[in-house]
Amino acid sequence: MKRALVFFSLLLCFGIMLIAVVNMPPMGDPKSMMMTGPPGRAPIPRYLSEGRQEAGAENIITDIILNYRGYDTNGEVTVIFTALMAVLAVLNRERKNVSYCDIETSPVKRSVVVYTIVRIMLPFILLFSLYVILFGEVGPGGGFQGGTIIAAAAIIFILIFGYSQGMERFPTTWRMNFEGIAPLTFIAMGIIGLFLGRNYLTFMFPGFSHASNLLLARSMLMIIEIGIGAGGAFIFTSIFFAMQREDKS
Amino acid sequence: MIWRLDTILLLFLVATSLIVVRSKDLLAASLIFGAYSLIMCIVWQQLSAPDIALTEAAVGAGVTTVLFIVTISKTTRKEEE
Amino acid sequence: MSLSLFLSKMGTNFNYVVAITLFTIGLYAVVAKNNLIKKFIGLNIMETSCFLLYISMGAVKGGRAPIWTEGMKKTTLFVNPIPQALILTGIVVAVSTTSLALSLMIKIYEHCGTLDAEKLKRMETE
Amino acid sequence: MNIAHHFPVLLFVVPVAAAATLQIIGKIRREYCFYWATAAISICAFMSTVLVWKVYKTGPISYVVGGWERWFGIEIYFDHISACALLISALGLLIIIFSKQYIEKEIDERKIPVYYTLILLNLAGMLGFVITGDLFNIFVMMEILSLSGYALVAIGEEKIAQLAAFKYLVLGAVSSLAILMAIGFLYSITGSLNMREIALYLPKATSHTPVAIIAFALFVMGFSVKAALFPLHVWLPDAHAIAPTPVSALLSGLVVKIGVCGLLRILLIYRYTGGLIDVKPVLNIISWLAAITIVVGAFFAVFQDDIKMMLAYSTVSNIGYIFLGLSLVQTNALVGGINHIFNHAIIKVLLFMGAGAIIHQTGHRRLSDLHGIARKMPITTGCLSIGIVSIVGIPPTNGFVCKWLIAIGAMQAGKPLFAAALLFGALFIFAYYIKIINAAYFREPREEYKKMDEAPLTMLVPIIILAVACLVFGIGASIPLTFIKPVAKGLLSVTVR
Repeated sequence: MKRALVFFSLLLCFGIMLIAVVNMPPMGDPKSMMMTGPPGRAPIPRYLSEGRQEAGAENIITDIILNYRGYDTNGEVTVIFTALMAVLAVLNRERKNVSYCDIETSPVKRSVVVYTIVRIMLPFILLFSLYVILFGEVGPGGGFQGGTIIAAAAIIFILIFGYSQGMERFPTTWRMNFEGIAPLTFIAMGIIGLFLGRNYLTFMFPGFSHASNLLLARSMLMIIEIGIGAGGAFIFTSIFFAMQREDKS
Repeated sequence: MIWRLDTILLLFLVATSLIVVRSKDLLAASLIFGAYSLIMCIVWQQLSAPDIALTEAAVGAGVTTVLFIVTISKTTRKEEE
Repeated sequence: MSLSLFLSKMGTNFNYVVAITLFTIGLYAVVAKNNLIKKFIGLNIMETSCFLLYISMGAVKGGRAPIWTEGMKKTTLFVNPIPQALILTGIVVAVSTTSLALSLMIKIYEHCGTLDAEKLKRMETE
Repeated sequence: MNIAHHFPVLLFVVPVAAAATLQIIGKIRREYCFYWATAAISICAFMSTVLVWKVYKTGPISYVVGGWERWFGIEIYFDHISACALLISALGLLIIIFSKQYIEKEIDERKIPVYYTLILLNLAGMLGFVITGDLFNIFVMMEILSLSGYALVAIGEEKIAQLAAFKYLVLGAVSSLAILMAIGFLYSITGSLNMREIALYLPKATSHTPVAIIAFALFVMGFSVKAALFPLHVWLPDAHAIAPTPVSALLSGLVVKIGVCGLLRILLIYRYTGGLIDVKPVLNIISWLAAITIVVGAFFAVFQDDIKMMLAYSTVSNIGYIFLGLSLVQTNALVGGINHIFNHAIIKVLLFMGAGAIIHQTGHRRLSDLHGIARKMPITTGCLSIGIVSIVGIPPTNGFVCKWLIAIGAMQAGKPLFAAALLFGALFIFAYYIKIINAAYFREPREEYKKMDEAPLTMLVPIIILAVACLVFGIGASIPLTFIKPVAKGLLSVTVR
């Protein structure tokens, strides 16, 4: 009975959505409403043709997420910060000197091959993540992706070298200061516009030549990318720590 | 030509997602979910979205899978019936 | 609308059809599976399917990735960058929700010793 | 720098900045967290007062982030619906003040900075939600507020709280996805994300009508999970009853209303009676569901012995009133429904705070354990009684106005059955609140309450302020109505097909 009900409702859901997607504009059409838009008010042609000149980055997606729709990304970094705080509300923060870990007490011996390979690979992973962060303006990538890769490297390090080493390298009190850095960088860069007589999150100011304005915008975008990267890395590492070394008080 | 490769990848996506849902072993399910994310990442690369593909590879296949595995190691591996 | 037209439209919008198929599969896991981790894998499948819908929406046949490199002209055909920018946010939201849910699961398992939705419901009523 | 010009965006930025620095503040001294949060929300309350005054004087304010035109960038559009920002920041301030002494008793000491951070983020999400003019931004803000909401439910560490939070999370995540999907559908047919632009172009997308209708259905589904309409209300009673009391007040008074505000925004895009598509069938279904919600919520509330559980079911019932008012497509009902958003927020926060103060002092939450409490805590119980009188809807208080308007609207729309459901719900409400008054006033106090005191000042002050507000908005009912009438007019304006 219950199975039939579930099956029927899923079928209904599928059918309704099918009607919707079949009636959507055909896929891959370069002349669709989305691409051309209403004359004079279409965002896409403007982004594609002017984005490099007025927003400051070759990668148009970076232009959109950090400049045109920067407020959304401001919300987005707040979401990851909220996620960390939510995890800390459910689980407590890990505590120093509380031995509660699986790998250090695990009966499986640590393999020399894994140990060595990780040791060799880690600097390269970090280098790659720095590349992803810093070249987010001219190629694919950006702060969040790079930050996640840094966090992944940190997680690998903790998994292979054990938690006590991880705690030594990334102590809680030190991590705590940097967890909110992503929204804070965003807000700091956004506020600058307010002082120079423009709106929040403006990167182009009056009284400068176009070239210097572009340089200014690029460097501000770069700072934001680094901030998001650092924030993302710290937040994911902290979530991992909180989930692994949960403190049973 | 390239659109046909897309079709195969999309069918592969459906297949992996079905395996994930059917699998009784949670560890296997989360690992196959990682594979699903990687296929999704290739599909997006084919649709000219390299930024999103990179993000999905780092987040969906990387961090999400790690978090699932951590949870499974803290809880239980077998799905009860 | 005749059936042949319907089918041909399904052919042009094949990516969308796959996206909603994945959405339904994920919804099945959320609704019908008892294990909480399985439910959440299902929810992740739903989320990625939604992202697939967005990215397919922005795709343009023969379009290039929206990144300026050497030798590009103003007439170069690019794909729509907005859905990609939106989905970047969407992925972040998805991973945030997942991490919160997983930490809740760890805590629930610690308290109740099971992750089976039926058993948990019985425990709750007791 | 004309700072007043930037108030709309600062309304979101200030609490986020305060939340991001709160960890460091808490490391210096734990007590500073409270003052830091209070300062941030006070600034927000001040800014929203100024903005509401401006809107009242000159009409909606448009602020474009980054200085781009609204179709290129993101617009913050502070209109009459956004006047909720004043409600949110003022009630948020009172909730923070209330939680100072309550929360220290209830949760682990190390979690206090986390608690204030989450409250600030939740308020920031709500403020951002009501002021934004961009459709995707709505989704982002909704995620901030719902993620922090799930975590706040689970902060209490009991087993049952985590289960309730998980239930809330699964339903909330699915509904967020439905909304995300609907946004995608709308974007694909209009090519814009700004809500005013979409409202402009949607009637022209005639070849894709089914997409627009299904998007509307998805929006309604998503927001009715957030607002707990009848078949999707299952998460609400558990989550709202089990959370710590300030959190219950926050969730029940404000977060639930955000779903309704979102629905209002969507209705503004689609318009009620004209435009491209006829949304009347969907609205008809909503009004039936709303009537069922009123009766079901009230029915379950009567049989609860736990005071917070009772209040939570009463929220379900009252959400039914709001949805009934919105879905009847009738001026009076609409004005009443929107007015009820405002009034129910005040009343429910008052009721939860009163109940919380009593629970804090006695340690009991069952009605049968609270006999004769009025003699020991006269002020709290008095204010609680004012709240009860106004939620039942007895004339000099604010609850009367909106229920009266909705009932009149239902009669004028030619649907007396709904008016009957409303009356039925009101009777049930009377029955279950009379239980509280009876227990508090007309029973002999128990032995253990002999040497008990009135609630501490930080709890008493917000309660008194809210009780006074109940009376003020009951007598001066026209104050909120000046804001509600333009919204209702905008929703009902018929656009040519």
